[in-house]
Amino acid sequence: MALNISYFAWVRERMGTAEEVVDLPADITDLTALLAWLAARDARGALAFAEPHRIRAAIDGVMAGAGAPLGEAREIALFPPVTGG
Amino acid sequence: MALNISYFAWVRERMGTAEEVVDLPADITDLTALLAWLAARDARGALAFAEPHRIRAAIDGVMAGAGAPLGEAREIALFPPVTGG
Amino acid sequence: MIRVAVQAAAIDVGAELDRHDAGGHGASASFIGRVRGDGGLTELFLEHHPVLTQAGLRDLAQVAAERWQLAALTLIHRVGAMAPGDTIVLVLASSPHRSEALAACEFLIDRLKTEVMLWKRETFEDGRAAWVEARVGDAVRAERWS
Amino acid sequence: MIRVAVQAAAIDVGAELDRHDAGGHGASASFIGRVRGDGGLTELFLEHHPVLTQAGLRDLAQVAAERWQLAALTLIHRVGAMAPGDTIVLVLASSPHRSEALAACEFLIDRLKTEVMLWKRETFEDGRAAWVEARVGDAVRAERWS
Repeated sequence: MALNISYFAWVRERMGTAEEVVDLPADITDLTALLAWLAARDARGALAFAEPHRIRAAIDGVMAGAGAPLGEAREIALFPPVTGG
Repeated sequence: MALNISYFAWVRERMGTAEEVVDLPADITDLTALLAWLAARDARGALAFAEPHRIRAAIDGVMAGAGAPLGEAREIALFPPVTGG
Repeated sequence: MIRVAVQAAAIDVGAELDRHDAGGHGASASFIGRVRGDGGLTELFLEHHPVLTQAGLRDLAQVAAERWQLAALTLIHRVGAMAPGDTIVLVLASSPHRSEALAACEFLIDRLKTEVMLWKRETFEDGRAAWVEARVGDAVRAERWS
Repeated sequence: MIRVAVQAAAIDVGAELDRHDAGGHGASASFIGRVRGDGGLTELFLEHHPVLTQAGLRDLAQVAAERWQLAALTLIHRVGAMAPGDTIVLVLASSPHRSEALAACEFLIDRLKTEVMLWKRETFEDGRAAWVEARVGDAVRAERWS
């Protein structure tokens, strides 16, 4: 499954890119699995996703919890807790 | 005792003046007695001070309660509850 | 830096903001109260005491400055005759911390209503004029801070 | 009348105030947040999401407009690189009633901290740069409203 992933703040810096299109294995069906897959993929992923509890996500523009299913998602944003205001 | 009295808002309007100097009888020694004396003095005073619980006062620039002694007061301000802001 | 004023002239919010902000502060909270034209109101007249009104504002400002960590505080009250839309009161409170600025601003506007020597008279388009009665709700809001 | 913006350009508080006030409202509460130069900070960089940041601000504004009686609401957030003293966020809330304007303003600034997709990176005069960590206190303040 082709999926657009965008990264923000220190997740973006550690991944060395703001976005990419990944071809996701069929057995990666929820956010937890996605983060583990990215962490195992390469050194950058290992650095960015070593602590998955520090990662927040939006699936197709909607905030999603850790175990959220990816379903037919087209775009996923991964980022640290927000610090605006 | 010569005393400066100033009036504000509807108390001023009913008294027909913003301030006056009164020569106070010796037995008028507190605010309650002063309001009663003003109410008994003439028709304007009767109108302004018919409901003494609606009157607030400052003695020499300091807010004073209903039974406050006049003491050596030089200036008394009489007015309705404030409605600023 | 505390600035307090009681004035018959229109309140220039932009100029006051510039003056207040000259130092640059982390957080600024403000409150602007304007004359409302409800019920056909054509004029709001605000009576004040030549000495005690200013003293009351200054006392309030001091209380706020002791209670919260404020970098700057501006408290301007207009008096005399005003039309609907005119700014009647301006509160600006600045602090390194937003919660301090917000709390001080709210405190000041609540207390202004019940503690400063000011009296409102409303005139309506049918010619009716009446002094505004003190509201119980204002006293209750002001009490929250004690 | 709700106005929401996410912009890299400097926030012109005076112009926003004029625009917001065009109708004239009983009470206006505002909050201005500025970049603080604490600890030798030289630059604050604010990262945003090209779509979701604006959507988050708009959602917040809608929640406030449903919860309080507001005549006008302005919510402007700056993004990108800023220097100490720069205005980073502006909230303006107007209502016929002061308590509604004040509460909406405070609600918005509290929620902005925890709900809108924005990330701060601080750079200091010694060259150190770090992403700001989310603060528990902000989450607690934001929770007060739920």
